[in-house]
Amino acid sequence: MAITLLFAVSALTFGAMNVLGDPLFNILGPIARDTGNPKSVKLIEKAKNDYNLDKPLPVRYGLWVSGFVRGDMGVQFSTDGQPPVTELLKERIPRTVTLLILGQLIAVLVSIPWALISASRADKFVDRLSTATTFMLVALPGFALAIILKYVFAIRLGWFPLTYRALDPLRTRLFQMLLPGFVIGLPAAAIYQRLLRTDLITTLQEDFILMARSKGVSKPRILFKHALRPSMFSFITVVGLTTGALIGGSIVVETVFRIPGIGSTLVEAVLRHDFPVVLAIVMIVATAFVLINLLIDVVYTIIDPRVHR
Amino acid sequence: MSELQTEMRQEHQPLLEVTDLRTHFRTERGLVRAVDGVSLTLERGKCLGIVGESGSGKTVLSRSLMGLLPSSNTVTSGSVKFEGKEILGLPSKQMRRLWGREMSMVFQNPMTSLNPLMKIGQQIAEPLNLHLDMSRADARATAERLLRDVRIPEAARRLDQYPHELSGGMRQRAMIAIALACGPTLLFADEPTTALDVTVQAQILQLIGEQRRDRNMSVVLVTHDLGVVAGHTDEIAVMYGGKLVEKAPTSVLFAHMKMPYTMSLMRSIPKLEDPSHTRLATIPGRPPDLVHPPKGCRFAPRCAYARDKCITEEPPLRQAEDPNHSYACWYPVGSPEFNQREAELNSGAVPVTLEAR
Amino acid sequence: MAGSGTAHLRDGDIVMRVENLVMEFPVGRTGLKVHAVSGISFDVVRGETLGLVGESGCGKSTTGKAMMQIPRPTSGSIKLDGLELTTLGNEELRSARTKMQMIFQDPISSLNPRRIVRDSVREPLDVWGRGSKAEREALVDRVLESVGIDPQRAAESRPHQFSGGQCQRISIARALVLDPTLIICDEPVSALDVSVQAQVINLLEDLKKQYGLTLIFIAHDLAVVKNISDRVAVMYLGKMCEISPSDDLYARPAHPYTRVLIDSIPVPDPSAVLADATTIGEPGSPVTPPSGCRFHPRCQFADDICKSAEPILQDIGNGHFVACHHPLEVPVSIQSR
Amino acid sequence: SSDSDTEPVGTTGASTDDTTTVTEVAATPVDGGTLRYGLEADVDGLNPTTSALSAPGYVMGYAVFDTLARVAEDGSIVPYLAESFTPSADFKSWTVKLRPGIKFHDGADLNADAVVKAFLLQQGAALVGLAVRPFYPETDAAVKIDDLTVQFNQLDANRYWPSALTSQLGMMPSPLWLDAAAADPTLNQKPVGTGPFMFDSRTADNVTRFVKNPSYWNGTVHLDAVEFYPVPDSADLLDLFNNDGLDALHTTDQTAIKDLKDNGTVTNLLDDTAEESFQMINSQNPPFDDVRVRQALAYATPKAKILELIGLGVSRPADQMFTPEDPYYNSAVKQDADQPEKALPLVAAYCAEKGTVINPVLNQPTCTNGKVNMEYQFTGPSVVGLRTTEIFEEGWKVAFNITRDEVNQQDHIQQNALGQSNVLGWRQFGAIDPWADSVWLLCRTVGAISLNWPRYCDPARDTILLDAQNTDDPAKRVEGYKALAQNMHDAYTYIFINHTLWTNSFNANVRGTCDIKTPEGVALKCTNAGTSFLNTTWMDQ
Amino acid sequence: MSTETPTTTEVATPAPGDAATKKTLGIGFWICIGWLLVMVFIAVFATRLPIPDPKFNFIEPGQAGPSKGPSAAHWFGTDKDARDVFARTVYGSRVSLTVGFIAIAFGMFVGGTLGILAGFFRGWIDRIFSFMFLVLLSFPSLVLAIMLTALLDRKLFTISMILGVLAVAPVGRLARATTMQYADREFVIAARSLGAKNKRIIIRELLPNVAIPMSALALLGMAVAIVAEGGLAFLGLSVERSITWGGMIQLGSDSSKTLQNQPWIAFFPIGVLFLTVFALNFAGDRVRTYFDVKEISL
Ligand SMILES: Nc1ncnc2c1ncn2[C@@H]1O[C@H](COP(=O)(O)OP(=O)(O)OP(=O)(O)O)[C@@H](O)[C@H]1O
Ligand SMILES: Nc1ncnc2c1ncn2[C@@H]1O[C@H](COP(=O)(O)OP(=O)(O)OP(=O)(O)O)[C@@H](O)[C@H]1O
Ligand SMILES: [Mg+2]
Ligand SMILES: [Mg+2]
Repeated sequence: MAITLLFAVSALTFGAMNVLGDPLFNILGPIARDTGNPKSVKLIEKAKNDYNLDKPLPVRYGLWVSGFVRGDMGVQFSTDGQPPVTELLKERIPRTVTLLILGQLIAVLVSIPWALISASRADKFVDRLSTATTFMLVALPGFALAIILKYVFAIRLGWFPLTYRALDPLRTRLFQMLLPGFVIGLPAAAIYQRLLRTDLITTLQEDFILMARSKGVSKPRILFKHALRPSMFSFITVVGLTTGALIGGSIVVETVFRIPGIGSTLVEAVLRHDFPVVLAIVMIVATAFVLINLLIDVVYTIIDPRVHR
Repeated sequence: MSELQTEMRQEHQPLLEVTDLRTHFRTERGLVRAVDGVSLTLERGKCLGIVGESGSGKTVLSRSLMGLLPSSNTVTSGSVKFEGKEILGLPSKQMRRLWGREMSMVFQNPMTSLNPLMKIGQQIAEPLNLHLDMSRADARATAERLLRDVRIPEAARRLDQYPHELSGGMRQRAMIAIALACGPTLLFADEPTTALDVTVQAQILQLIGEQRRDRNMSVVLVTHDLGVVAGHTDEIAVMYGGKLVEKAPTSVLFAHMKMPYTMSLMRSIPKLEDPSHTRLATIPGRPPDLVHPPKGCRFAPRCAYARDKCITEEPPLRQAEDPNHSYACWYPVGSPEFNQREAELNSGAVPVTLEAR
Repeated sequence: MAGSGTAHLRDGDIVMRVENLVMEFPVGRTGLKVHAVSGISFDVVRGETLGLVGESGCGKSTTGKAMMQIPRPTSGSIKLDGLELTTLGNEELRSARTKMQMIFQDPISSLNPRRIVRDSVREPLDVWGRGSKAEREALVDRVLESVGIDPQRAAESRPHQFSGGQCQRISIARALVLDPTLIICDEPVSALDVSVQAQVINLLEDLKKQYGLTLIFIAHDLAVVKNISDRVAVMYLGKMCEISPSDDLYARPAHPYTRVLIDSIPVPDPSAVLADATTIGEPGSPVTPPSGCRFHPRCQFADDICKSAEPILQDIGNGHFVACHHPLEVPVSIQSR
Repeated sequence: SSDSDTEPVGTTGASTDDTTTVTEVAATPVDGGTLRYGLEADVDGLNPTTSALSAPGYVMGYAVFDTLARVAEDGSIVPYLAESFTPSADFKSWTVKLRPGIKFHDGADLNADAVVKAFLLQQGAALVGLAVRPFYPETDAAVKIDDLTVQFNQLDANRYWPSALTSQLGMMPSPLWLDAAAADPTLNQKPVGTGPFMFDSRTADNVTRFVKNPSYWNGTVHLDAVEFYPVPDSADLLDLFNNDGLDALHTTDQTAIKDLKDNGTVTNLLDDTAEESFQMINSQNPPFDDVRVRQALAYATPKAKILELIGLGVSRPADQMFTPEDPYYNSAVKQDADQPEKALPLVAAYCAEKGTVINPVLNQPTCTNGKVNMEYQFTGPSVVGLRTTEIFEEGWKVAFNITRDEVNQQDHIQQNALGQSNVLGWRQFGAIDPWADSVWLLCRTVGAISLNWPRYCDPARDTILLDAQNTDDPAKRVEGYKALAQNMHDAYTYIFINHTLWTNSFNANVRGTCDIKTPEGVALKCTNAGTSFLNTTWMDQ
Repeated sequence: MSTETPTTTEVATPAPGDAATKKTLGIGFWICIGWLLVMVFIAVFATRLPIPDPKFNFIEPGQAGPSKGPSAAHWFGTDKDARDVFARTVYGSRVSLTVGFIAIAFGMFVGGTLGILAGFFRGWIDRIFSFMFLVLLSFPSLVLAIMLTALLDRKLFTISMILGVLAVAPVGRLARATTMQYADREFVIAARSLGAKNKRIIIRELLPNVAIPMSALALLGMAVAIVAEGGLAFLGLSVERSITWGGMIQLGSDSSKTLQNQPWIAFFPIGVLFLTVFALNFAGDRVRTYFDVKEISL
C-alpha cells in the first residue's frame, strides 16, 4: 500500500513536471533553441543523454525511480555546476527536519498541559480564554504569524536574530531556529489543544473515569493516569497528519527567516522548473508522510493494547 | 476518622440515612428536578433495590448519594448521612477517603467502565495502593485473590490482561472485584446487568448476593427490571419522576403494593406462566418532564385511577399497614376509590388502555 | 446443540421458508471468519408469529437481514411465498422486498433524523409511485392513525421530537404502508421501558389482526417472545437448538440451553426459587465455534458424542423439535421453580 | 558611464568625502579575523569561463581570482597579474606578458598556457562566450608566444583593449581546476585562482567561506577568512551590519544606502557609474519595429513617479548611458518621459496604419480599441519588480494595453536572449571603458541568441562605435560617444530611468580596503563597477 | 384497548429530544456572519463604494517618503507606492472571497460526490477513491499548490481550481466517513427494504445527513482556501494583476525596515484577513457544535 502510494505520487509529479514544462529548455536555456549552431547541438545532445531526455517518458520514469531507490536523485538543472540533488538535499533536509522537530516539540509540549488545564476546567474562564486563543492562532495564517512574531520579538524586542546562519555553532543555530519553530509550533499547538481538549472532555465523561473517581483516585492522577492516554488517539493521528501540513508551513517560515531548508529550496526549484529537485523533494516529503503514518500505527500499538490483533 | 467510625458502628444506627434529598440540574431548558425530595434509610448488610422507568432519577439518586455528580451545573440539598456523618456537599478531597474504601460503585456497562488501556491487575491494585498503602506485590496478590473471589478462572493470568481480552461477563466480575477491593461497607450497583445476556445476568446477580452476605456489606441495586429486584433485594424503593413513590420490604411490596404505578408496572411485564397472546396491561403517555413536573401527583396524568385531587394536590409519603412500607398516593391499591375505578374499568365504562399518541 | 436438519419444515401456506442459511463475515484482514449463521432452517405459515430467541451475537439479526437479502447470504435458500430470493436479480429483488418489511431495535436510528416523519412514512409510496398524491396522503394518515400517531404532528416533526416508543410506532407505520405480507421485527421492544414495551406489543398484535400480517419476532427476552409468538425458535451460536409451538416450549423445554435460558429469567416474584447460576458459563465465540454441538462446553449433560457429532433436529411430538443428543425428558413446570 | 569616478555627484548632494575617510594612515595592519560580508543575492557558479558573473559574483570572484589588469586610482588601466601589455601597430593584436612565479592555489603555475586556456574556454562557452565571440576571430584569438607571453588577436582595431582584462575575461582560473570542473561541474562552485583567498566551504543561499591564501603573490593577506552571506532583505542586511552580524555589505537598495550615508562611522564605497536602469524595447517585432510606438512608450513612461517611489530620490535620474561627470556625457540628450499626451497621437497614427498586424509575442493584433497591445516581462516573484511594473503600467495604460509576463530570473534572461518579449526592465552598460559596451549595441550581436537585446541594428551606430575605439584623439572620442548617446536616444530602444547606485560599506573596524597597490606601487582604485577587493583589508582586534 | 379511542390524558411534555432544538448558534456566530456579509458586500460593490482608487499613487511632492500612516484621508495609511491601503484592502477581499468560494464549491462538489459514492458503494469504488484521496493528501497542500501554479497559469480561475483540488481529499474523506456512518443505519436499510434505488437512497436519505457536517466544513474549508491563497500571494504566486491581501502583506513585510517603520502596510491587511478567517472558522465551528458533528480537521 505504502509503496503503491509512493509510486502514484512520484508518477504524478514526474508526469506533471515533464508534460507541463520543457525539460531541455529548463536545462540549457536558449541554447536548446539554437539548433543551427553545432556547438549548441553538441550541448543539446549531451544534455539529452545526461538526463535521458531522448527516451520515452515511462523509461525515463523507470530510470529515475531506480536511481532514487539507490539514493541518486539526479543532477540539478543548471549549467553552473550545482551539486547533485542528493548532495543538496543531504545538506538541506537536516535543517528542515530540525525545524519541524522543534516546531512539533513546541506544539506537543505546549498543547498537552494546555489541554489538560482546559479540560479539567471545562467551560470555566480559563478554558474559555484558551478556546478564544486557539481560535485566534488557528485563524492566523502562517505567514502572518511569522511576520507578527518577527516584528515583535526580532525587530521590536530584539530577542531573536533575524536570520539563520549555516556556519554558526550548533547551539546558536538552534537558537536562531527557535522563533521559526514557534511560528510552526504555535498554530499546531492550538489545533492539538482543541482536539485533545475535546477528547479529554469526552474521556472525562466516560464511565471508567467515574469508576476511577469512585475508587477514590485523585484528580491529577485521574487526568494523567486514566484520561490522558485514552484521549491521545486522534491527537497522535493529527500530529502525524499535521507533519505533512507543517512541511507546507515551513516553506513560508523558511522563506521569512531565510533558512536554507527544503521548503525554500522547493519554491526556488519550482520557479526554476528544476524538476529533478522538485521531484526529489516531493518524493521525500511524501515518503516521510507515509513513514510517519506507519510510525503512527506503531505508536498506536504501543499505547493501545487493543490494536494488537 | 477511624476512631469516630468505630464508635459509631457500636450504636445501632442505619448505615445510610437520606433526608429530603434534592438534586437539580441547571440546563438550558431550565432546572431539571432529577431527584426531588427523596428520603430513605439503609441498614447495614441489607440490599435496597431502586426501580423505576428510564429517566425517573435512579442513576442521579445513587450518584448523589455517593457524591459523584459533576459539580458544575448540579444543585443538591437535603441531607445524606453515612454512618451518622453528613457527607452531602463534602468536597471531593474528603469524599475521596470514602470512595473505594467505604462505598464503591459498579456501573452499568462493563465495556465502558473499565479503563481500556490499563491492565485489569493495575485497575484492581489502584485503590489498594491508594487507600491501604499496599506494596506492589501485596496489591497484586490481593488482586488475584479478589479475582478468584468473583470467580474469574485463571485469575493470575487475567491480572495482565486488558479489558478487551475479557468477555462481557468477566469484565463485569472484574469491575465488581475493583469495587470490592478495599472492603467497602456500601456498594452501589447501577443496572449492573442491563448490558448483559440473561444467563450472565443471573450469574452476576448471584455473585453480588454472595459477596454481600460474605462481607456483610450493604448494597443499593438500581434497575428498571422488577424481576431483578424481586429475587435479590431485601427492600425496594420505587421511583417515579424524581420522587420516591413507594418503599417496602421486598416481600411486602410484591404482596401488597399500594401505588397504582407499581401495580401498572407489574402488570405490563409479560409473564412466562401466562399463555402466549395474553393481552398486556399498558401505561399510557410517558414519564413526566422533570423541568415542568405535573403539579399534583406526578403519575396522575398517566394513572387510570387518578381523580381531581391527584391532579391538584401532591400526595405525601404515607405509611401502610406494615411499618416499613410507605407510599405516596391518595387512592392506593385497595382503597375504596381505587376499587370503584377498577370495577368501572373492567366493566368497560372507561377505556382501560389510554394509548399515547 | 448446534442443530442442523430440516425435519421441522412444514407444508402448507408457507410465507417464508429458510433452508440451510449460512452467513459468514470476514474478520478484518486476518483471514478468519465470523460464522454468524451456520445452516439454519425454519418456515413461517401465513398469519403465524415466529419468535426467534437467543443470546447476544447468536445470529438473530443476521438471520433477519438475510431474509431481506441485506447482505446476500453466503449460501442457503430463502423463499418468500415460494419465490426464491437468493437468485433474484436486483430489480426483481427490489420489488420482492416490498412484500416483507423490517422493524429495528433502535427506534431513533430507524428514522432519518433529517426528514419530516410523515415523509419517511410516505417514502415507500413515493418510491413505487402508488396511487395519486391525495390517495397516498390519505393512506399515510390512516396508517399513522392506526399506530396511534397524530398525522398532524407527524407532518411537522422530525424523529428527535418523538419518544422512543413513538418512533417505534412510526417505523411500524412505514413498514405497513406498502401492505406487506411479512414483517420481520428485530428486537423492536428491547430498547423500551416495560410500560412502552407493552404498548408496542399490543399494537403489533392488533395490527397483525387488522392487516392480516405474518410476523417474525426477534428478541432475547423469552417472556416477551412467548407472549407474542405462536411458534418459537431458539438459536445458539448460529445454530438452531429447538423450535416448538410457544406454550409447549415453555412447558417442556427439551434442550438444556432452552432450560438455562428459562431458568435465568428474573421473575418478578420474591417467592420464586432461584436456580443456581454459577455453572452456566459464558457464550462461545462465533469466530471459533466449538466442534460438535456448539453448546457442549456449557452443557452439564455433555459427553464425548456432543463434542464430536452435530445433533440433528428431531421431532419430540406436538410439532416440537430439538437438536440435542440428550434432550431433557422431564417436562418442567415453571411454577415449580 | 565613465571609468574615472568613484563618486557620484548625487542629486541628494551626497558628500564626496565618503571614500576619502577610508584609511587613517597611521594604523598598522593586524593579522587575523574573519570578515563577514553581506551580499544581496547568492551566485550560481564562480567559474569565470562558464558562469555569467552578477554583481555579487564579482565581489566573491575578486576574492579568489586576480585579473590580468586593474584600474588605477587615476582611472588608467595598469597591469596586475600581467607585467605589461603591448599593442601591435594596427591595434588589432595585443601582447600580454605575465609576471613570473605566480602560482594558483592548487600549485599550478600561472603561465601562458593557463591564460590561453582560460580565454579559449570562455570564448567557446555557450552563454558567457556570447559577449566574447563578437570581437575575436574564431581561431587563434589567444596565442602562446612563450611561457609567459600571450598574444591576443581581435577582429577590430582597439586602442583601449586592456580594459577588457579588468573584469571577467581577465580573471585567471587554475587550468587544473578548469579541467576538473569540465568533468564535474559541481566544482564550478569551488573556484581555484591566484587570488588572496582560497575556497573553503559553501552552503548555497546561506554562506560561502574563503580562507586566506598564505602565499599570495602581492603582499601579505591579513584576514584569516572571509565569509559571504547572501541576505536578500536589505533591511535585514543592514540590521545585521549595524548589529555586528556583518562587517561589510554590498547593496543597491536605496533606503539602505541612505541610512549608510548618514552613519558617520561607516566607510562607503559608492559607485553609480557601473550600471544604468532602463526599460528596454525589442524592436524586431511589430508593433515596436515602428519607432513611433517606441517613442510613444517613452513619452508615456512615468519616470518621475518611479524615481520618487522606487528610487526614493537616492539615485540619479539617467538620460543616457553616461553620468554627467563623464567626459562623454551629452547634455543635449534628454530622455523623453512623463508626457503621456504626446504618446496618444503617435499611437493613434500607428494603429490607424498597422493596427491589424499581428504581434508575434502576444499572438494578437498590434492594436485593440485604439491602444497598442504589448507584453511586459519582469522577473518574479519579487516585490520591487511587481511594484515597478504596476507603476509603469499605470503610466503606459493611456496608450497601451499591457499583458504582464512574470517569469523567473533565468527564464527572463533566456527569453530575452531569444527575443521572445516586447518590453522589459533591465540594467546594463557602464563598462570600465565605453568601447566594451558595444557588445550590447553592435549589429553583429543580433542573432538567434542575441546580446543586443533590442535587436536593433544601425550601421551608422556601428561606425561610430568602431571609430571611437580606434582614435587616440580624446576630443574625437568624446564627440563619437556624444553622437552615440544621441543615436541611442533617437532609436528609442532604451528608456533610461536612473544610474544604479551601488555601495560597498565597511564597519569602522574594517581597514585597509583601499590600500591596494600593484607591485610597482601604483595605487589602485578600490572599487570597480560596484565591487571591492580584500587583499589588503584587515580588522581591528 | 382499541387504538382509536381518543384520549384526554395526552401528556403535554415536550419530547426529550426537544432540548436539542433549543440550542442556539449564539451571538458570536451572528457577529461572524455579519462580518462575512460586510466582506461580501464590499467585495461585490467595491467599485461603487466612495473609496479612493486603489491603484492611484497619492504622491505629495516634498515629503520624506511616499508611505504615510493612517489619517482621515487614508484610514489605513498609504503603502510604499503611496496607494490607499484601505481601498486596496477592500479590493483585496474580491480575490480572497472569490478564490475561497470557488475552491470550496469545487471541493465540495467533487470531493462530496466521490466521498459519498465511496462510502455508499464501498468495494473497489471506495478503494480507488480513497487511494486518490490518500495520494492527494501525501502532498503537503502548499507544496502541491506551488507546483501547480508554477506549471499552470495564475489566473483567478486557475488558482481557485488548484485550491479546489486541494479541498477534494479532505472533503471527500469527511463525506465518505459520514456516509459510512449513516449507510449502516437502520433507516437506510429500511429505505432499501422498501425498494428504494441507490440513487434515491443517496439523495433522499444520505445527502441531508452528510450535508450538515459538510456545511460546517464548507465554512472551515473556505477559511483554509483563503489562507492558502494568502500564502501563495505572500510568496508572489497568486492571481496576477490583482490586488490580494497576501500580496499587500508581502509588500508590507518584504523588508524588516518596512515592517518596523510602516507597520500599517502589512498589519491592516493581516487584521482583515485574520478577522475573515476567524469569522469563517468560528461560524463553522458553531455550525459544527450546533449539529453535533465530530471534530473536523482539514
Ligand atoms: N448532568 C445532568 N444534567 C442535566 N440533566 C441530567 C443530568 N444527569 C441526568 N439528568 C436528567 O435527570 C433525569 C434522571 O436521569 P437518571 O439518569 O437518573 O435516570 P435513570 O432513572 O437512571 O434512567 P435510566 O434507566 O435511563 O438509566 C433525566 O431526565 C436526565 O436527563
Ligand atoms: N457485517 C458484519 N461483519 C462482521 N461480523 C458481523 C457482521 N454482522 C454481524 N456480525 C457478527 O455476527 C455475529 C451475529 O451477529 P447478530 O447481529 O446477528 O447477532 P444477534 O443475535 O442479533 O445479537 P444481538 O442480540 O446482540 O443483536 C456476531 O458475532 C456479530 O459480531
Ligand atoms: Mg440510569
Ligand atoms: Mg441483533
